[in-house]
Amino acid sequence: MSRLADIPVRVEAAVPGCGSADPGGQGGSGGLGGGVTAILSELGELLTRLATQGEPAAIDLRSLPMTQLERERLRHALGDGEVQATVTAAGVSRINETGMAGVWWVEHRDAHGELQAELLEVCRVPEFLARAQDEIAAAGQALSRGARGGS
Amino acid sequence: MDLLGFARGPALKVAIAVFCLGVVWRIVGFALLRIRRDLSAPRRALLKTLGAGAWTVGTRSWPHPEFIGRTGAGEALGYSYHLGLFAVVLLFTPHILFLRSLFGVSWPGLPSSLITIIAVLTLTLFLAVLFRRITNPVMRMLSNFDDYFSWFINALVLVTGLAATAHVGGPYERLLALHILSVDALLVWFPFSKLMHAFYIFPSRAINGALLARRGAVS
Amino acid sequence: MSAPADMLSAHVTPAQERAPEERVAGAMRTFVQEVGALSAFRLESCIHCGICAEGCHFYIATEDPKYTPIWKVEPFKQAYKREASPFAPFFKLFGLKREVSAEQLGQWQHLLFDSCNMCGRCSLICPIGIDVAALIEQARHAMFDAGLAPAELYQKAARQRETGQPEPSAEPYREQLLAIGRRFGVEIPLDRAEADVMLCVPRTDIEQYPSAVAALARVMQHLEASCTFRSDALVAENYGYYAGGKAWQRDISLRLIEQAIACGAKTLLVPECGHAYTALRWEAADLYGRPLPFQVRHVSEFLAEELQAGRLKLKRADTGRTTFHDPCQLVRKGGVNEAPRQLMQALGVDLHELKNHGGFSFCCGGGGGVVDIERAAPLRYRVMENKLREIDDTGAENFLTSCSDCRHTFDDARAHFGWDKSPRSLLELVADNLSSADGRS
Amino acid sequence: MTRDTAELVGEALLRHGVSRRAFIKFCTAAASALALPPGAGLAMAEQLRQRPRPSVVYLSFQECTGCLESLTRSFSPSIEQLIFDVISLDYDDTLMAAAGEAAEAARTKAMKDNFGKYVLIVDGSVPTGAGGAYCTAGGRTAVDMLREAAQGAAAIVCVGTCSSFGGIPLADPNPTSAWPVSAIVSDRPIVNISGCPPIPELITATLLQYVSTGQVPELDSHLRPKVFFGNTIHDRCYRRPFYDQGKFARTFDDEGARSGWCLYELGCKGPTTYNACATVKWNGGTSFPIESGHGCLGCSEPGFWDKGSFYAALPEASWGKAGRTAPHQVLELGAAAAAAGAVLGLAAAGVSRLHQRHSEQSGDQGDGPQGGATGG
Repeated sequence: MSRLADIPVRVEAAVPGCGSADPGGQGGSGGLGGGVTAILSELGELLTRLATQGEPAAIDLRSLPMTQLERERLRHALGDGEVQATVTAAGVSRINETGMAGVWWVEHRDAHGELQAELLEVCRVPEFLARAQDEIAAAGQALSRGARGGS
Repeated sequence: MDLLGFARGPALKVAIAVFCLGVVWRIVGFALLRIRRDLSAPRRALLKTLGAGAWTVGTRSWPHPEFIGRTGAGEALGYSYHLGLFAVVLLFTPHILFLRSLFGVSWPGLPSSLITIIAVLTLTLFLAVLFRRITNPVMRMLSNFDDYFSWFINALVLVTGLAATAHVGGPYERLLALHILSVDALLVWFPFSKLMHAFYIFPSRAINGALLARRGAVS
Repeated sequence: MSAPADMLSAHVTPAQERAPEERVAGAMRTFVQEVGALSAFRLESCIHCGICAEGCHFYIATEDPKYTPIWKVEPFKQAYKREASPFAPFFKLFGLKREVSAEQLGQWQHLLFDSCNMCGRCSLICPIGIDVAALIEQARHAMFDAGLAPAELYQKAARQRETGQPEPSAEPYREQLLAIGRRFGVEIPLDRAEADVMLCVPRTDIEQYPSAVAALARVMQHLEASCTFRSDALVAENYGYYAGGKAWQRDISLRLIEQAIACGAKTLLVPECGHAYTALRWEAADLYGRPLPFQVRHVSEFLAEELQAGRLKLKRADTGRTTFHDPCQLVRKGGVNEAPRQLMQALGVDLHELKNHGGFSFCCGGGGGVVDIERAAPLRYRVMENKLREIDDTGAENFLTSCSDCRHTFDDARAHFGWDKSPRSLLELVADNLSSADGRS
Repeated sequence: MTRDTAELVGEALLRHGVSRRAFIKFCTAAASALALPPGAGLAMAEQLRQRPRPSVVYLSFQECTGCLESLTRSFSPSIEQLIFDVISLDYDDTLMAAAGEAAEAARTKAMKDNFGKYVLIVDGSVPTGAGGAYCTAGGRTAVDMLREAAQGAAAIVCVGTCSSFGGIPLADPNPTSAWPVSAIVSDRPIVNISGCPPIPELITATLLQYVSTGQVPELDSHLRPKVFFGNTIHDRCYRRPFYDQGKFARTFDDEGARSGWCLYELGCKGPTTYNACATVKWNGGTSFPIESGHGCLGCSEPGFWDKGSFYAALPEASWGKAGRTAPHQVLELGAAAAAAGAVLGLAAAGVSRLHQRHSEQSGDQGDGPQGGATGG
């Protein structure tokens, strides 16, 4: 066995809707795959709560192992929204609004481009985009110092 | 050593030793009592007699048509939980691995989920059997500690086994340890109890069948 | 030939003369003494499933759990576990099995004698294959040695052992037998020095069914068989067997054995009496201590053999729709199943079998000496109802049997219930229908 | 730095130019690894920024440095961020630049300055044999150093199976009389992050959570954070459905193995092993042993070296010493017991027969032949 690729490993789908054996992803409910349908219905509930009580929430996608196919189904179901933000802070983060108002697809990567966290945030605007009080204060002081120095 | 190690190590050894010792002790202890030669002239030749004895081992497994109406249901209940037990004990993969490690032989098993269903059914039958023993006046009168304790210890093995498979009631290794400990207890209890009928039933039928056949009577 | 007479006498005293502890000790000693590997195996194997109850007509009729066959030996199971089982030291040391009490044994007298016909049906239903009836027989031995055999059986056995007659009679049986011959015009072969076949009769026949005695003589005459009765051993029954007195049973059997040997018989012919067959055919050799030097045949077997050999020729008998009661000791416990049916076929009997027939037949209710125990009568009648119903259900006008104890029991029931049927003896039917092609009869 | 002037995490972050967003991201990743509710990352970030940076002392005893290797390979949060921003790693003889007396001095100073406040991380088991001589540093034994360091520690985090449960050094015959930390220190909160090595994310996430809340997480009976050690590998294994269907690989290269079937029969210890391998996985969530075709060894469990072969299926009887196969031993044991049983049985039957003969001779039952056709 000279190369890794020569090892004939095949993974058989044991769970319905999890793996290539179920290309349509019809059986998306139940099993380790989490299930797109379940995520969508949970999002629906969270949006209702946000609309009525103003309470933000999030779903951690890393805790719900999904196949590539399921991920695509989910993305397709949510669609694209108006905002696509890219934040560069200790690596790149992408905050994309989805077609469902109030649902944000948030992806954090580290400096090496490795995915660190992936969430579906349910909020008006992701808190992540806002700046901290002390940072703003520090910036204010810096500007003031600059203005004084410039005059 | 943890509980699991104890259960399947020293405790298992002791249990197997007690089991072998007790079973042989008990069988030798009564089989070597005197046997008088039957001096009456037999009606059937020896070979026919022995053949009829062997035949009775099978035929006595089910009541004669004359008796079915009164005993068929009870016997069916009895046999069905025995079959369930055998299926669970002999066809569950972890059990096969356990037996393989002890005896070096193995055979294919059934899907674990199917075994779980059988085990639950068997447990239900166990409860039915206990209910019957308590409510049937004849059985209640005949029953002694042996009957109830043998039931209990078998049920315990079933319940701990199910709990271990379902991971209910504690960490798996503790449940597994309890399961194996209950089996150890069963092995120790076995030779001193009615469970010995596992060894007795076939020879007993054969002897009865042969003695009746010797006289030319139906068995 | 046999053990000396003084060694044969068992010093059994009646119940009332013995202290309770002595009684228990005697019973347990006898039972434990007698337990060999086979009985031990039977006692070891029981799983308390209670199925034997469903085979016993005492339980079926009353639904009273105490009539469960294996329960009838419970004190002895207890004694075995304590005294002779492989783990006896444990049982004793930890007091796991209590000692049997005199009171307990007293209660068990009813179970072992009044409510057991020793019919052996339980031994056929047991899924483990335990011969429960064999255990009950051993338990009866123990009860006898405890002085707990029912008085009727005990007294009859004692008298039979002493005098050869279970009960006194106005005239000795020998005279009665000869009188029957005169009455029915048939020669009674008696006390011939040499004979191929030795005959005996049920005392029930002498007293109640003399026609059966005559029938036996007539059939033997027809067959031109070399045969004889012996004055010293006329009675076929063995009350020692019923009462559980093993030594007495042996003494009583020995009378017949000695006489059969004395006349050089090749065959000891057991008349229509079920338990006599068990006692002589299956148990006598063991009590005698060696194989018997002659064969033992029930009269129906003997006649069936003669029929096969072409020596017995029969006319067709018109008995109408007929059924047959299989005596337990002959059929279930003795294997004499085919012979009576061969005879009935030769007689052209229109046989309609009972629902439970052959090896599965219910006992008439009188077996095991029960018919002789007066206080057992109410229970016996209760139990018999099922049997009578089975006979009625065949729609038969007539029914036959080949045991005079059964016959007596049925006739007793006829009187009690005002039943419309009376059993006929198969032997008598044969005797009445001997083919006269050769000019005889 | 002293207690009074301890720098806040937020200040340190600003000083190093780590923005709030970067820190939220870091905490979100940690919360995700800890399986905390999704909103907890943000809350943790805000809390942490207001807390002083804790001093951390890292002691290594009988160990192989595998645990530290594992820790430095933590992907999220990474060790660099952790060391510089959240904690103040004041002593680690492997990582620190200082050596010799300077290093020991740094330790003493950190322990003195932060007495009662620092976090003590221990890696490796503690030998007690030969007066502790099997493991010394700067002339002091491991037991000594541990006892001293434990006195001022707010909490002790045991990294790896050796410090948690004794690990390899404690395995039979345990020549150095090695013990886990919990056997030596009992008056300080202890958190065990077991594993050989432990999953790096578990170490960093546990530290982060401790720092942000000041409280040890909820622990199981082996003092491991329940959030990571609450389930068995088997519970969360993607091959579990094959177990339920009864589809098992029987060798490492049979059709079952190629098809990715359950490795139970090949000795996988997943059902008795509590760890997060099946969910957090290794190398930044790339894979874990079962995923690459090998059964779980059970490395995060106490005594795992002494639990028989890695390749013996779980329910197999454990019959100790190698060299004699179990069937052979069963045969021997069974035969010996059966022989003893036969002797006892013989004796029992003999006694019963003697008893019977005796009572026959003395009893009132007539002598001579006994036992009817149905008797005996």
